[in-house]
Amino acid sequence: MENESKKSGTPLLDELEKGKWPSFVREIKKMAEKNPRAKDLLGQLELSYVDKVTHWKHGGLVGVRGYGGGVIGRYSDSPDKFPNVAHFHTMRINQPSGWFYTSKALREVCDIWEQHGSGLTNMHGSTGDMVLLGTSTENLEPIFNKLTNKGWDLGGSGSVLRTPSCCVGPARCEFACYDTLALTYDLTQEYQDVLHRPQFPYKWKFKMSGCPNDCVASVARADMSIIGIWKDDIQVDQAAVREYAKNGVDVQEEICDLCPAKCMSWDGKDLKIMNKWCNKCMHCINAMPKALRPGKERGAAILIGAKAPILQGAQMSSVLIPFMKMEPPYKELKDLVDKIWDFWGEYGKNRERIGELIQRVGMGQFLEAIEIEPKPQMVANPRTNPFIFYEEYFEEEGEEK
Amino acid sequence: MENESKKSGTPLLDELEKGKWPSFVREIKKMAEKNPRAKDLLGQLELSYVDKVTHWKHGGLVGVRGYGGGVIGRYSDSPDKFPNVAHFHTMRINQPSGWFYTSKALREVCDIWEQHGSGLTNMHGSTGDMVLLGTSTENLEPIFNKLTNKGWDLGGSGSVLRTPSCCVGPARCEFACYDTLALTYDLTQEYQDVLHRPQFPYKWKFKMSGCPNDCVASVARADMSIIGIWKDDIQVDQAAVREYAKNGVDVQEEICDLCPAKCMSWDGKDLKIMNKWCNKCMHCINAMPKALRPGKERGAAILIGAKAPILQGAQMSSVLIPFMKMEPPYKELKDLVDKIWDFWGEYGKNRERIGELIQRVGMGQFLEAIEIEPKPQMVANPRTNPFIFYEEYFEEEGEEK
Amino acid sequence: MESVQAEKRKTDIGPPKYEQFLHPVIKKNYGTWKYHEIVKPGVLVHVSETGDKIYTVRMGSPRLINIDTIRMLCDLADKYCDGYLRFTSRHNVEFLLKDQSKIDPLIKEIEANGYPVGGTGKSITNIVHTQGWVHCHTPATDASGIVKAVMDELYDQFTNMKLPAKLRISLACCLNMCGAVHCSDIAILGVHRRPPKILPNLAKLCEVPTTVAACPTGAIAPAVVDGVQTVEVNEEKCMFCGNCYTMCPAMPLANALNDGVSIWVGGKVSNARHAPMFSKLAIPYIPNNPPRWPEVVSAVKNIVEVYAKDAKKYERLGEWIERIGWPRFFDMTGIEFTKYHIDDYRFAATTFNTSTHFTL
Amino acid sequence: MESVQAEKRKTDIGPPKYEQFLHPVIKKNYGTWKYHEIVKPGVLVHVSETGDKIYTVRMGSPRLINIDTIRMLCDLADKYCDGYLRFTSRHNVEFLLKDQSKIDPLIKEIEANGYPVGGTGKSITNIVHTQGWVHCHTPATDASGIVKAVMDELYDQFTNMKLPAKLRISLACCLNMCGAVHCSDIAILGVHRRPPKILPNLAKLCEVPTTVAACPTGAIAPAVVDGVQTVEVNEEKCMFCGNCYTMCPAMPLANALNDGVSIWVGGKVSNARHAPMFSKLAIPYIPNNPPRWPEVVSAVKNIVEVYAKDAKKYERLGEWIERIGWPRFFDMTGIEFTKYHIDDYRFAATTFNTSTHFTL
Ligand code: SRM
Ligand code: SRM
Ligand code: SRM
Ligand code: SRM
Ligand code: SF4
Ligand code: SF4
Ligand code: SF4
Ligand code: SF4
Ligand code: SF4
Ligand code: SF4
Ligand code: SF4
Ligand code: SF4
Repeated sequence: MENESKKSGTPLLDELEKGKWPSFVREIKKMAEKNPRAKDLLGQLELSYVDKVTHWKHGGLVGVRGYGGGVIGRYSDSPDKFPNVAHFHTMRINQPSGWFYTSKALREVCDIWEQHGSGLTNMHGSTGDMVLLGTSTENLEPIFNKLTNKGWDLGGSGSVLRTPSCCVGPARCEFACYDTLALTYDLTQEYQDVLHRPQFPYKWKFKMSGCPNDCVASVARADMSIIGIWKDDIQVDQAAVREYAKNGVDVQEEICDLCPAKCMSWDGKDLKIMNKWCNKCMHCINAMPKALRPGKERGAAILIGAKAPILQGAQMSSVLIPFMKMEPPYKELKDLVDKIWDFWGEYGKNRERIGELIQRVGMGQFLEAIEIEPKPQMVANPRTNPFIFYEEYFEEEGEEK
Repeated sequence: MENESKKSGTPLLDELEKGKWPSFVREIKKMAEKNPRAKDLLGQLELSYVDKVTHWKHGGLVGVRGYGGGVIGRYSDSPDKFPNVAHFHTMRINQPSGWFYTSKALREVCDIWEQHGSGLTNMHGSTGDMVLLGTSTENLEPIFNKLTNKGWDLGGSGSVLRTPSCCVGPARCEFACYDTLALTYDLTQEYQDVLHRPQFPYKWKFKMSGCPNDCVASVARADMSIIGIWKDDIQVDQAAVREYAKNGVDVQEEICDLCPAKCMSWDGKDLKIMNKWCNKCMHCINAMPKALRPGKERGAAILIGAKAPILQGAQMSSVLIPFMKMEPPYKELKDLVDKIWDFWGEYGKNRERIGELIQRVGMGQFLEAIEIEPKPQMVANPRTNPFIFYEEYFEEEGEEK
Repeated sequence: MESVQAEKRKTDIGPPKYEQFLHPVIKKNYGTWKYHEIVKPGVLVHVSETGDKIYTVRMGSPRLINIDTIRMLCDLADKYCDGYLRFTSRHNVEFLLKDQSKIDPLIKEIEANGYPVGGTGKSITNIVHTQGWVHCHTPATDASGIVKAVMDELYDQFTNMKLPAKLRISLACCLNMCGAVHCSDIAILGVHRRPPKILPNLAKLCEVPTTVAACPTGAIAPAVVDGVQTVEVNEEKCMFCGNCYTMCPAMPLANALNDGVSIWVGGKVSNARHAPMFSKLAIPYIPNNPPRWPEVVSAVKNIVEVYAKDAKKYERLGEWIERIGWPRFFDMTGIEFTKYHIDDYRFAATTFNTSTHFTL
Repeated sequence: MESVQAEKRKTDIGPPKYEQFLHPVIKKNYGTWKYHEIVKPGVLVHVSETGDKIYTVRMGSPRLINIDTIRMLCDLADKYCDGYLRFTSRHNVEFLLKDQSKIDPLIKEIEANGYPVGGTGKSITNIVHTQGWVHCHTPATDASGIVKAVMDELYDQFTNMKLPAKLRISLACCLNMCGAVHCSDIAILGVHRRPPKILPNLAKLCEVPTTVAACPTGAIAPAVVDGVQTVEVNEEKCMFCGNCYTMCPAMPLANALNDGVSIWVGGKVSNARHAPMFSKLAIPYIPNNPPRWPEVVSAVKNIVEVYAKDAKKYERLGEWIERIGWPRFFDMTGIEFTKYHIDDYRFAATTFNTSTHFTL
């Protein structure tokens, strides 16, 4: 059987070794030289390239003991041809905040994966996990035990809290308005139980970005997007602005004219900002990081409800809390999260994301249920249709109803 | 019975005789001095002001022989108190294009209405008709006969073509890109049958504006909005621009900066327009009518589907034909209208406006049915969701299905 | 008898052809107008390629006018305009003069009769409105009464041109929105706030299935009460649109205590600068307070004043709000933002703020 | 036995705390960074209030990497970075150096190993993508293969910074959109185009009611065929979303002849200048043509080139299109506009052009 894939060769995939961009085929091939799972993956993938369809069968529930997530079960539809990928389950390993590693820690993971898996990984999955790509059922438990002994744990899959992730934040970015790494770590620890054991109607994703540049694309991909912002005035170093101008930045055209709030003016000497109009887009700060910085009163905006298109069309998160201080122990945030999860748990249908539930019951109802005041920051514009579910009314005296 | 309303007085309505704006109460009161219908209307209206509800009963089908529209039946819910408005039907008289009149023609209508009705009118209804406000059933036929003898006809009501209307256009406006009055007259005459006899799923409104200023609000109120535009370059008289500048117009700030296409520049001498980017918003022309004029190659954009909010929320019309020459005998336009009406007649549900039908079946399907090419001008943006009803596909050879 | 009558009876003749109603100067210069100027509030001059000029004097009208008033207009037209006049798409009257010297005497006579001249340029022109208690069966408020009260207050905005841009107010007395208020700078909209009553004789007056189908939210279900066919309304699902009453007279919504008015802002129709926009909810509910609806009047006035003070030249109300943002609109006007402002109908998701673009 | 194991077995420990993985310079200057500069493509310097500096060298990665490659990265980290490294949110590798002089040697070694340095500033960085035929059960196309072919072609855009602004490409291999491509400058999305097949053993594998309920368009109905419980699909109503297959393995959609790729443009995530935007349909369908999908590659390249030539500085692809308008986008790229481009889903009406703002 092993011969099967050896004989076949991979003429189509070989084409993808050409070209300058590093080749995933080469990555698999190199592993295939010593790892039979990688070899059969290569063979099956070549077959997909010939047939133009996947050769993985539908799903399959597997996992480690006591956990309901973290492993994606996967079975080949051609186990006869490719016995070493008959099972080929993925393990999602919860990455450290900000994807920071030491070589030592990474090597430990590699060693475990060399012994028990395909030797192939995704660094990282698009949720943020370190993805160990392909092993068989009986290896799951040993891998898990070895990983936990080195300090690693599984990430999420299924109807759980998915592995939270964050931008590099204060670790290496001057724009961070709160500590994204600390918050991510804190929430991940706090909610270990719901991360590992399905207790939700569907998946829930947290993503933390330190500023409105949103370098983890939280607004597009997280049920709750926590995006750093500031409240007070942008900090301006006028001398540094002039320096940029001297070095060729056309402050009027490249900065003022592109400000979406049109709240800046430049007289060739001073850059004036009408901060009460600024809508925190970051553009001016991005363009002149030496001269401008976010204000000093910092925190985060909390947006809710992003998800992929199935079933209602994709959604971005929308503003729920325009500004919240973001400091340990994050009590205000956690109270909010708990309230939302309670509501979701009670009213959410099976496989209904929070963003869909909010649409179904109405944002107004949702806010009332979680006891949040409606604010104009929540909307791009107030409603245009007159179909208002008025709840207050005057009682008619002595009128029969 | 007549005494009833006389005695009661109208203390509430009297309050609306105060103030500087001309008073509709005074209009009714003056008529009430000699017209018993007007008198009882006043009485019943006062009662509504006391009770804070209408005192008109629900609907009622009345009309003139052979017509299915043009009269709105109306009955008092308190005929005992107000016998002269027991019936109080409205007649909609099709106004002339652009609401132009001679005193002679108006007086003839007044005389007929004095004899047979309340003596009260709306000049005009919000669809555009001359509205004769209130008469009884037995007067309908005599009024109709007298009006037609003077050259007038009824307008629309119910599931018919509603009375088309248009802006003042070339009669008194330099911006008109086609002859709105002529087209309105032509379509009204062409479609007399469907205007008077319900043959549609619901109402259909045409409104013609001579340019994108849209002075009949067609984009908000017409199932088909015909809005004049031009194709070539805006005509510029540079000397006249300079004249405006000299007289205090800040051409940069008030014109160039407000151009939504940002396609204008002003060097203090010449106003340059990158016409290929101009999106025909009219702003620059509006602001400096002595200096700028629409181009010479003129016609109209045809937009479709506006309506009031019941049931799906209000809609504005959207682009169907970005540019069509608009010249008698308007064959291209009429062919289009006929095709759309055929489609609507076949697929429209009862009380479904064309805009709702298009949403239900999809714009793409609709275009295909009426044989119109899709154009990017039709959309604010292409779809964002991936739920595409692909119709073309490759046949599988020898595969059973 | 039928055939005799049929001979005499004219049908389907359509309206009189407009050409016969055009002032000779207009007829001559039809389609050749070159430019216009606003001579002063309410007075326009249009100049033709031929050099000819036509002057227009615009008179404010309550729209509901009697035949004697029309005859008065005719007298003025005869005296000053060779017998020609027109009405506008917002129900004002326009007198067309070839002779400039007649403008002021005409205005004097119009004003003496109690009517204003204005509505041109950067002003508030006539309020497009509907029937209300004067003639309709479904209103949640009166139309003409509110219009009169509001225009009394905004009178000066009609007769001068001191606003940043045109400001168009419309009123509709129920959600059918005959005034097409959905694209107005300021819209006044009558609203019901209680579900329909169900009259005992329903099944006699209405088809039950049609009535059930009429409800956009599926709030109506067939029912049998005391052995009689009828319907029942799930009050939780009702948003008071009134479509059931339109279809079935046995389901009236009018409710003296709870009907009232909502205020909407920021719509526009023209393509000038910004594409057309829908009006958006500003104030969900103000009780009916006839005869002069003082709360409605002051709400409208407040919005106009805040706008007039803060907007830039040419900026329509909606353009102004777009620039300053909704948080500041609510802030500056002092209007309360409530959960009713947040859309929960079909397109709700498209109105949420999916950015950090806001002011605090 | 159970209890013995339970003692040894650790659970719910969560990930290692990030602090232990931070380079000492980063740890010391955590939260005190003052500004950054892009030294050259792929190289950043961040300067702290303390005066300390940390250099970053960003290396392009195919994301699917083997453990030997990871060990190679570790070796480089040991040699140049005191053993510290990180990955980015777009799956690139970042080496963190305190010593400026080590930058060039590091880059040399990275490149010698066959990996590029770049992806910073106004460039095209790594393509976020998904599993495709490598590991998933529902793909309509492969992921890594297309990414490789496209990045080969756009390689120079990764290694230099000559675009008007950042340009982010993403790929997802089915409508589940794990790559969250819906807000990308350019998105490549695998699409099915034939309704699901119904395998004979359906009722054994799936609950019929759940399967029926899974379809967003109501295309699935319960059925009995040859006396056996199953479902049937109304092909007219199917838009190939694949949700039925997610719920029921007996309804596969994969179809070698008809699966393929669609291209979407103009999305963005950041709030810089313009609020976040969804990507919009540019090309409805390109057949799967492995191993190198040349039609997809040239379609993407064409869009990038037209954009690069015409957009202004700082203008993201979507901002550029918003300025020039969709008619000119289709014109300039030569892409055909079809009825598929016109939305016909839930919010369709909100995407129609309700103005005369367009170019001809
Ligand atoms: C591995 C990964 C793609 C990758 O190559 O990076 C992935 C892979 C799968 N996703 Fe995903 N998703 C992955 C990130 C995402 C993201 C992006 C994100 O999290 O930032 C999204 C879009 C955001 C969102 O959550 O909406 C995403 C939206 C989906 C959906 C649609 C969910 C929805 O509500 O619409 C499904 C379908 C489902 O849940 O049934 C799905 C389902 C799947 C399944 C489990 C297939 C299925 O139908 O059950 C895929 C397993 C593939 C495999 O065999 O390994 N995946 N999935 C990503 C997780 C790696 C990690 O843990 O780091
Ligand atoms: C008289 C007038 C209001 C006015 O005071 O000016 C009017 C009055 C009525 N309209 Fe209207 N509509 C009038 C212009 C409009 C407009 C504006 C327009 O045509 O430009 C609209 C919004 C545009 C549109 O068509 O969508 C309008 C949208 C409606 C609707 C909602 C239709 C829809 O599709 O949503 C209804 C309800 C219906 O048709 O059942 C309606 C129904 C009615 C009825 C017939 C009441 C009913 O439920 O049957 C009203 C009769 C009042 C009465 O007793 O006289 N009226 N109606 C207007 C016609 C006068 C004329 O012929 O010139
Ligand atoms: C007479 C009338 C047309 C008719 O056939 O009756 C008319 C006549 C003119 N309009 Fe209008 N418009 C008339 C209703 C409208 C409407 C419809 C409406 O309000 O329901 C609109 C759309 C309003 C909206 O956007 O909501 C309208 C939007 C304009 C605009 C665009 C203004 C803007 O900045 O948005 C202009 C351009 C301008 O004024 O500079 C314009 C310009 C003009 C000009 C200057 C055109 C010309 O060159 O003659 C006319 C004199 C305007 C003035 O009053 O200052 N007209 N105009 C209507 C007068 C209504 C009234 O009694 O007050
Ligand atoms: C390393 C990384 C964060 C991380 O935790 O991994 C990161 C790091 C930085 N980002 Fe980012 N961004 C990173 C992903 C993103 C993403 C997410 C994505 O693409 O999926 C976005 C949103 C993209 C979008 O809008 O679609 C993003 C939008 C920005 C922007 C806004 C650019 C714009 O004009 O729209 C800036 C500001 C700028 O570059 O001027 C920014 C600025 C920066 C700065 C300059 C912040 C700083 O002061 O250190 C960092 C270097 C940027 C550079 O590469 O030139 N970063 N940045 C991510 C690198 C990804 C990569 O490997 O290429
Ligand atoms: S989101 Fe802001 S704080 Fe975080 S890495 Fe990007 S620019 Fe820095
Ligand atoms: S952050 Fe954006 S909105 Fe605020 S001043 Fe700078 S450019 Fe303007
Ligand atoms: S729509 Fe245009 S052509 Fe018609 S009256 Fe208004 S400005 Fe003139
Ligand atoms: S008509 Fe409007 S878009 Fe065109 S040049 Fe003038 S201001 Fe610009
Ligand atoms: S808006 Fe409603 S109440 Fe007013 S006239 Fe129209 S249908 Fe009647
Ligand atoms: S008022 Fe509207 S929502 Fe309420 S029951 Fe009637 S039709 Fe339904
Ligand atoms: S996008 Fe679809 S096919 Fe690709 S990994 Fe995600 S679920 Fe699988
Ligand atoms: S692919 Fe989607 S639309 Fe088609 S039957 Fe399945 S669930 Fe329904």
